[in-house]
Amino acid sequence: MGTELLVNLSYVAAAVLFIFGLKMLGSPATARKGNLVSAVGMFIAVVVTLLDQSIIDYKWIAVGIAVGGIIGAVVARSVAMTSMPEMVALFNGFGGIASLLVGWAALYGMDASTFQMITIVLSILIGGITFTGSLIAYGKLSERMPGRPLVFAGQRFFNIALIIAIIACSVLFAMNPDVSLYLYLVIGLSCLLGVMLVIPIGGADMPVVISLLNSYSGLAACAAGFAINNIILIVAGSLVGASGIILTQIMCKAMNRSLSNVLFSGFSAVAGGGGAAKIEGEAKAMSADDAYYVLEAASSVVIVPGYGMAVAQAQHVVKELQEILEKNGAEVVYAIHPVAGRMPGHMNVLLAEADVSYDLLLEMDAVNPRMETFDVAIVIGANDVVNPAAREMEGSPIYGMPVINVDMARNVFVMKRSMASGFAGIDNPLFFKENTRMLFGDAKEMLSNIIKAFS
Amino acid sequence: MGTELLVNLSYVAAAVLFIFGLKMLGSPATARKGNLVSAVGMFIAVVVTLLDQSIIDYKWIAVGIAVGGIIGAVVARSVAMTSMPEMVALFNGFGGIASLLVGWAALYGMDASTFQMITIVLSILIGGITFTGSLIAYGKLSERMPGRPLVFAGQRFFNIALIIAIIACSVLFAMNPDVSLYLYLVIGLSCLLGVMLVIPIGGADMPVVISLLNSYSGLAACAAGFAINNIILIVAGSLVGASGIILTQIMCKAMNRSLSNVLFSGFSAVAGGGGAAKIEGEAKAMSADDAYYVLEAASSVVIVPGYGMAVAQAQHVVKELQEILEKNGAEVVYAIHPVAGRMPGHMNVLLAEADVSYDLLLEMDAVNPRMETFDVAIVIGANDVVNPAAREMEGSPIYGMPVINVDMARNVFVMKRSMASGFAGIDNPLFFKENTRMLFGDAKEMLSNIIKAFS
Amino acid sequence: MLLGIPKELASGENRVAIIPSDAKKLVRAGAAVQIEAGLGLGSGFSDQEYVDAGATVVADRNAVLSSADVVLRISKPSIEEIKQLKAGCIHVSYLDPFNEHELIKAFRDQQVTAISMEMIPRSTRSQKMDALSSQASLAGYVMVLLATTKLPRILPMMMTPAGTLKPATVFIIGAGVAGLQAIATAKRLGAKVVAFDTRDVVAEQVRSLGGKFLEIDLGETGQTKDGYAVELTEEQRQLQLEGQKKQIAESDIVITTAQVFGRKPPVLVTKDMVAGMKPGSVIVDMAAETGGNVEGSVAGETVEVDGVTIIGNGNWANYVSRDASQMYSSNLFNLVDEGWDKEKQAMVIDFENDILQGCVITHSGEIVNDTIKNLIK
Amino acid sequence: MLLGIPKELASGENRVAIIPSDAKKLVRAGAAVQIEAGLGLGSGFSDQEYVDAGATVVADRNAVLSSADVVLRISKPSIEEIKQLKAGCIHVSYLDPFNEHELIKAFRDQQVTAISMEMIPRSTRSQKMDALSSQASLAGYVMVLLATTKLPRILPMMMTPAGTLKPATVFIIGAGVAGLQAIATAKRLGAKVVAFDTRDVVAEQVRSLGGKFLEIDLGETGQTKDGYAVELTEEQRQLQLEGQKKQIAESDIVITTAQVFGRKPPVLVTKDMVAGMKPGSVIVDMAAETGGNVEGSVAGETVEVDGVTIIGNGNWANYVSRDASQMYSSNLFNLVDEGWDKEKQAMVIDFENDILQGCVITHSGEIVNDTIKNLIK
Amino acid sequence: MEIVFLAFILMLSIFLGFELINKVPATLHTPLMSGSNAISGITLVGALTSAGAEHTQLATILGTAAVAFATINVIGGYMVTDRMLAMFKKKEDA
Amino acid sequence: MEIVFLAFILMLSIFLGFELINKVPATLHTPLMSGSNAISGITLVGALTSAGAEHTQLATILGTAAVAFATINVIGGYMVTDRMLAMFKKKEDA
Ligand SMILES: NC(=O)c1ccc[n+]([C@@H]2O[C@H](COP(=O)([O-])OP(=O)(O)OC[C@H]3O[C@@H](n4cnc5c(N)ncnc54)[C@H](OP(=O)(O)O)[C@@H]3O)[C@@H](O)[C@H]2O)c1
Ligand SMILES: NC(=O)c1ccc[n+]([C@@H]2O[C@H](COP(=O)([O-])OP(=O)(O)OC[C@H]3O[C@@H](n4cnc5c(N)ncnc54)[C@H](OP(=O)(O)O)[C@@H]3O)[C@@H](O)[C@H]2O)c1
Ligand SMILES: NC(=O)c1ccc[n+]([C@@H]2O[C@H](COP(=O)([O-])OP(=O)(O)OC[C@H]3O[C@@H](n4cnc5c(N)ncnc54)[C@H](O)[C@@H]3O)[C@@H](O)[C@H]2O)c1
Ligand SMILES: NC(=O)c1ccc[n+]([C@@H]2O[C@H](COP(=O)([O-])OP(=O)(O)OC[C@H]3O[C@@H](n4cnc5c(N)ncnc54)[C@H](O)[C@@H]3O)[C@@H](O)[C@H]2O)c1
Repeated sequence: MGTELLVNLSYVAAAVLFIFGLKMLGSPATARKGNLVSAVGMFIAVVVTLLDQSIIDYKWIAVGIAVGGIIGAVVARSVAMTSMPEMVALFNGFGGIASLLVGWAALYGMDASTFQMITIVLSILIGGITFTGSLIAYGKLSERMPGRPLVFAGQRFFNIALIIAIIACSVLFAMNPDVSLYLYLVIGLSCLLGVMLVIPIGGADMPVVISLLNSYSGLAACAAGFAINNIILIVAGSLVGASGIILTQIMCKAMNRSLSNVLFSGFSAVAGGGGAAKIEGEAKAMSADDAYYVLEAASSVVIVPGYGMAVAQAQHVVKELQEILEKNGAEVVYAIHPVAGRMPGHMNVLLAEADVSYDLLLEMDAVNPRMETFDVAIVIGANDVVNPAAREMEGSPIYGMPVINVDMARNVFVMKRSMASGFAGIDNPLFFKENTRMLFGDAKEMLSNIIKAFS
Repeated sequence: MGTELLVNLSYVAAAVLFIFGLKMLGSPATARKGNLVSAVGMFIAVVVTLLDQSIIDYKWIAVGIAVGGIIGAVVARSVAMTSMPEMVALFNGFGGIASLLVGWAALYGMDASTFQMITIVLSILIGGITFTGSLIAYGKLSERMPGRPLVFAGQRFFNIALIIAIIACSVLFAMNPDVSLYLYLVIGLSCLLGVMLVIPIGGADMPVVISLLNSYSGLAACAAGFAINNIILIVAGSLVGASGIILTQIMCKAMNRSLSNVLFSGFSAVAGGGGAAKIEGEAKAMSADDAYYVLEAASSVVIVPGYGMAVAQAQHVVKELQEILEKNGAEVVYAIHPVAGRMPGHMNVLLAEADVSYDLLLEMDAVNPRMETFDVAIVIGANDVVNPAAREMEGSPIYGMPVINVDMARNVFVMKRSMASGFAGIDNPLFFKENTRMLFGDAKEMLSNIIKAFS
Repeated sequence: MLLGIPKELASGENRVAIIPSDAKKLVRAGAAVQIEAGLGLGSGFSDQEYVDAGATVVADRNAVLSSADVVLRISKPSIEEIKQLKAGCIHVSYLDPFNEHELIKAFRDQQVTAISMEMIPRSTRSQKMDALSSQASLAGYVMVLLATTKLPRILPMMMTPAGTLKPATVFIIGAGVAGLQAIATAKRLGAKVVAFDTRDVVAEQVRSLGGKFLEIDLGETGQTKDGYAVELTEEQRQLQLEGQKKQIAESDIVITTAQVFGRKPPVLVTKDMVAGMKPGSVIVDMAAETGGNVEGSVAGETVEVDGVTIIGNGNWANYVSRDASQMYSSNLFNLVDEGWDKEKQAMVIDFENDILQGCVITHSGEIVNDTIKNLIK
Repeated sequence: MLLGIPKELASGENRVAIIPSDAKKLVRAGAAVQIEAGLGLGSGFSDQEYVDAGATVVADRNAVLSSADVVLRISKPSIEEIKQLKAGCIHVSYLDPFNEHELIKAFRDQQVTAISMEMIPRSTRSQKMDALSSQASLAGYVMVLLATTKLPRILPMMMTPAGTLKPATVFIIGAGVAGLQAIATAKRLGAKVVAFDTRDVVAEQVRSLGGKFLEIDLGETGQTKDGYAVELTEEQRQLQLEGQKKQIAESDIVITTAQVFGRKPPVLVTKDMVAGMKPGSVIVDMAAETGGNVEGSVAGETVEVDGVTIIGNGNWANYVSRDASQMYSSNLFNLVDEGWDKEKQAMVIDFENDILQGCVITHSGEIVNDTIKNLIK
Repeated sequence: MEIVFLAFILMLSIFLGFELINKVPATLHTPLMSGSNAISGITLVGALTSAGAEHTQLATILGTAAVAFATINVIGGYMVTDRMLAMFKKKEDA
Repeated sequence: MEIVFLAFILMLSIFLGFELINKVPATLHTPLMSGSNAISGITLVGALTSAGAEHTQLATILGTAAVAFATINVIGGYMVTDRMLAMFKKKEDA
């Protein structure tokens, strides 16, 4: 009992270190130290576990640790900086399979209660999904597999069937722990599910997937913890599980996507049929907080001011945002349309007041050719001067007028108070484009809110 | 076992509600709902407890609840809005005595292990301190007691002796639980300690003290939880204990004080002797985050710009801070010294660029007479023009020149990069004043950091 | 197709209709460009620069006029000059078609296609040809600066060791293109700026430049589809005068830019209002040359009345002739470009085009613009 | 104690030494104030305003001069006028003591206490009396505006439908009080501003106003304890000329304010630099009247050289005479106030006071200022 | 083993308590204090057991007193907090 | 009773996990993911018990494999994270 108490209290200490470590990892100044702190926690947890009296034979442990340690260290040292994300995916997969194996092994050590059986099945299930899912993610990222979404007709039905099958097998197995077939089925099917879930997702979305799978692997560890009745697994696993979800969310926002959009957009591509028909969808609103995540991750931003910036007297805040973005490592330029505002040079007057350098003010003709290269175009109270109808809609009164082609940027944020039209009184198809988000509200307030979000 | 499990799982639910409630209480938009959520949690916890099989007789419970409920409700309804803080103090005291009583009562229900004895003593101890400490705080706030610090010679030694006595009695009691004398001594002495700890603190500091005592009452509940082996008490108690500490910290910062300064300044007043001798102390540096807490709580702010604002080109950020403070409900004005900067009208040029309204620019003569009324004076890169040596030090080369008397404001923040002198090359005693804090760094960066801190 | 650009004859006119860089663009588009010798001197462009741009320089003014297929200029021509033009040629300039009926008739009789720069419509798409706007915008800037040099005070506030100088107040009546630019310029210099206009959409525009809008309730006022003001009733004008009185008395500089398209500008600052201003104050009457908004202003001159300086110099954009030329030239280029037929390498008048439809006054011996036709008949 | 304020005689001078509100303050302090009739007309102050302030108005200039215990004025007096002063009286004005030796001697011989406004020390405490600064600051503002009205371009950048107008470049040589204000004004108007000064502390000040500082390595340069520049060696001046050449050629406006206290201003813009500027460019030579920084500038006039306008008008603060008067008057008031003995209700020269010590040139028949004494002997 | 569980729970609760409160605007300091004070009235739950368990008479008396005090804390605390917060609400609307 | 403890612990850990991660700058997304991935290698602790407990041969084999995999995850994860973060450090210094 003495050792056990010691072991467990050490686990408490390890958990404290994990908590500090995670917290510190979230801020640039402390991240590296945080990683170290959490590593120390892990070290303590592992060492005290070895003292556990139920461990009789260290031989196999030594073998496992040696093999794993060497592989891990060598790979971690040799991998190129550019292939880090796929490496993380791979490691994550190993974590998953380990949980699966621990859950499996737990079957043999004890007489499992129903509750434990459930947790064992869960750890196998989640572990399996994590394992194969991560492997696929690794494959896509390392370009050992095609990066594009792999989809086939009926995929959705297949997956639903698969999930039902897994549930059925799990239930059967939990009720008849002796029938290994069910066990193997659960293992096999959950591995298959991992594959199926990840293949329809495009390579560009893999980081989000890995983050999600990372969260899963935490949950798998947590389930394994329940299975073998080990609190540190439960605590550390659920910490990772929960923080992983948050991180996934943050990463989605930084890509200006929703999680379900990431996970299921592959399917809908199939469901929607082959042709990329032009859809006049709904305008999508966005909050300042979400805009922050995208801007924070952007490395080039073009700001397109219009009359609304003048009305809101937002020029100073615009400058402030420019500086924050620049400090954050992004390139920021302004694209000034010749008729923006209500008098010639309106934007110049305001931006000069805010002391925006003349060098950053680009004419429409200078900025349009490289519009595709901008991560975000922020349209601040402009409307007519960014109206793609001038390019696309032959009947329009402004057809033929050159406009700033913000719709060609990767993301477009439009700040205005409503869906109202501008001076020319014509509707603006820009607001309905796939890559456009509306930030409704007074431009100055909206900008201040975004600035606030930059912690 | 069925009920117990149910009860305990309900406790989990109650804890979840407490957590949500606390979180929501911290933000204006959700605070009221948060309070409700936590009340629901409390309701659940109380109701399921009544199901507990160990409760045999509901009579006394009914009496207690009826009496307490009626008193609580009546008082809460009738108390004037202005006496809220003292009411909170009183309630807090009741929470403390309740914990004391629970701990005490726990002595009789079971054969307590040493560990439990320790927790029982702790709950009595902390409960007692909370109880009498809160009563004193109540007395001071409601002006039933003199608000000024009550100090006497030898107070410090007395307190130390008291603490030693308490520890001794506690140990004795824990070892001999049957000797009631020790118990009564512990109770009595801890109540005395509560009184002694709070009387030397001034009335103006009471909010901080209450917040701290609130944190204590959480810890008392937590200790009581250990004593009677009730998890919800442990969880809720430690949540309150920890969050209370943070809140206390925040409140200290908002008063530009350190906690130890609040708790022990009364003593040092005695220790330092009667006379308020002018001390040329050390300059006290402050971080942007701490400055935020003070500014957030300020209701009138005067900004004094100088040449450093021009060098840092901080005018736009200054304007931004002005707007944020105004939005936060504070009055903000600028005090412009005629020779600030390096050319006549230097500050005007810059502030006009930032579009600061002319109406907010006050001349020195307009602002000096009401300097005492400002919660904070922010000196932004000014030096000579706020140098009190012009008023105080006869030999000084600038003696006799009118300056802006920022040192008369309640708090003075001086933003500059170092302790270097200004144009006139003379030292500035302002930096060493009691109420001055130095915010070292480039003015623009420092201001941006403060702005960032406004969430 | 031969484009001819004669020198401007008006005295003191330094602007030029086409600057070398636009001449080059026209040549590149396939036009032949012929200029009168010495064309750009007033704005600092030498003949050599035009030659380098691909234009030919001709000393004989008559030759330029009589051979050109398109004549590009700023001021309206004399009737004699119209008589020298080729039949079928296109003539682009200011024309003042509401008042210059004889001129229009002469164009009609000469079978010349006359384009009036005043009549360019005010759509979003046509702004790049809109010379009224481009020149008015410069005028707004110039008027403020001229006023400033006449005012015995500085505009910005200054808190100095020698006391605080209060900011000057600038009141701008009429916040169209020129008025807005004047607001911006005065604001930049640190003045307190107040403005008034009869069109109420303007209030927001004034505020968008940091100016204060003077609220006067005139009842129903309006604007045309081109954004021009509708003339006030006499009653409304009186209300306006009453409402402005106090503001004018408190102002150091008053700038009037109020115009009603196609009519004489209204009188908005009366003699007694001038007398009510502080000694040393300054008034700028933008429209002094066409009648003026200010009683006592003299066209083309700066006069002092009751201790108040009234500036009525006119031709404001000419003060910044180089930039004014650049903008006017760009307007002309865009106009020619709008009608340019790449196949034929010629300027063609397409009456389907709403811009050309608006600004062409005479064509093939007819007055084609409806408003003008009605005025003249 | 009687303070006398005679009219300024210099032609075109509109400023006034004491304005009514300061006269009132002096009266309230216990002084009797006597002014020459018509004193404030140039700046818009009527005699009545002075009377309301408690001053007496006297038509006879000689009476004002000969009866006053303290004479307050702007320009230096003539020797004849000095002869009319009471022995023992205090005379405050600009004196140009480095050059006007005869004047100083006249003061000495007349037993007048002569205070030179140029010699007010430049300590933080004395700034409120420092008329050089207050007037120079206004000069900086005026020079930019004068230059702007002569330039055929606008200063700010404008991106318009008629093309983009590039911002004008303004180059300011000498960034003392006047130079800094010029930087601020040009910057406000939207110009690109570059400045140069030999004192290297100035670079930061220039940047603090949003201007760019032109870096030229001159080796060791210095400044006096009063913050004035030390004269450059000839070699250094050549380096400076070389370093500025390109910047001048690229600039639309050049404003020179470079002075060395007590010496003739250095020539910093040579004939060939002027010729190298774009046609239409403008130069303002602040010091044209005392020799000038620009070759070809004419004292008191605006001339055109090689297509470049050179403004050498001088007396810049006089353009904004009302504000200039307010500031100068405030400087004088503060000076009198500094020496005012409340008991005696009189101005007393206390040589312990570092400010008076610096600016009093003659006293009780002696030249008491060391620098000047050495110069004259 | 129970002690381990308790240690974990204590540790996690304390961390969570620290994390929950971040930047709180000054106007919310008192309500927040009062609201969390109400939560610390959770002692009521303990008091209930003491009061109802009929161990000894003393324990019952102590328990009943504890119930009364704790109830004041809980009921009063929540109501006072709500009153304060209701006031802010109105201010914001106005 | 144990299940109650476990429920509390699970609940508190999850909440704490949610609260711990706030705004994370984009540059830290990958390191944070990788760092928390390393923590999820805590399965190693479970694996150790399985591998060393000698229940059945199968369990030992499974356990040993689990140890190996989990060790890769732990060692590799921490090291990779550290390498990434070291790089940022350098960038900041420069
Ligand atoms: N440059 C010139 O000289 C000149 C002169 C006259 C006319 N124009 C015309 O003006 C137009 C200029 O185009 P533009 O894109 O600059 O302006 P715009 O097309 O008029 O659009 C301005 C937009 O700003 C939004 N807005 C207004 N106040 C706002 C606030 N406080 N916060 C956020 N958004 C606000 C409005 O939408 P919500 O109402 O939904 O907020 C409006 O749609 C052109 O059509 C041009 O022809 C130009
Ligand atoms: N107004 C005029 O016309 C005029 C003309 C000439 C001289 N002066 C003289 O200038 C002085 C004006 O007084 P003042 O209080 O405005 O200025 P000051 O006394 O010169 O003090 C300015 C302070 O700003 C700080 N600073 C400089 N750069 C900074 C930055 N980037 N961020 C933060 N702080 C910065 C400096 O301290 P650190 O180095 O520690 O940061 C310095 O102590 C008077 O002595 C006046 O006589 C005035
Ligand atoms: N569509 C475009 O892109 C475009 C192009 C140029 C101008 N515009 C718009 O056209 C409008 C008018 O332009 P403008 O400057 O050439 O007009 P303008 O020169 O005809 O008149 C000047 C101003 O005087 C005002 N005014 C008339 N009577 C007045 C009175 N009694 N008191 C006060 N003010 C009076 C007018 O409302 C106008 O604002 C502007 O609002 C401008 O924005 C639009
Ligand atoms: N202590 C005070 O409070 C106070 C008051 C007024 C002025 N000052 C300081 O005194 C200094 C000088 O003031 P000023 O404007 O009256 O000086 P000034 O009129 O004597 O000279 C104008 C400027 O010309 C510069 N200059 C001289 N030779 C030059 C050259 N060859 N090339 C370029 N520049 C040259 C000088 O350095 C100076 O900045 C300023 O820095 C000002 O800040 C201080």
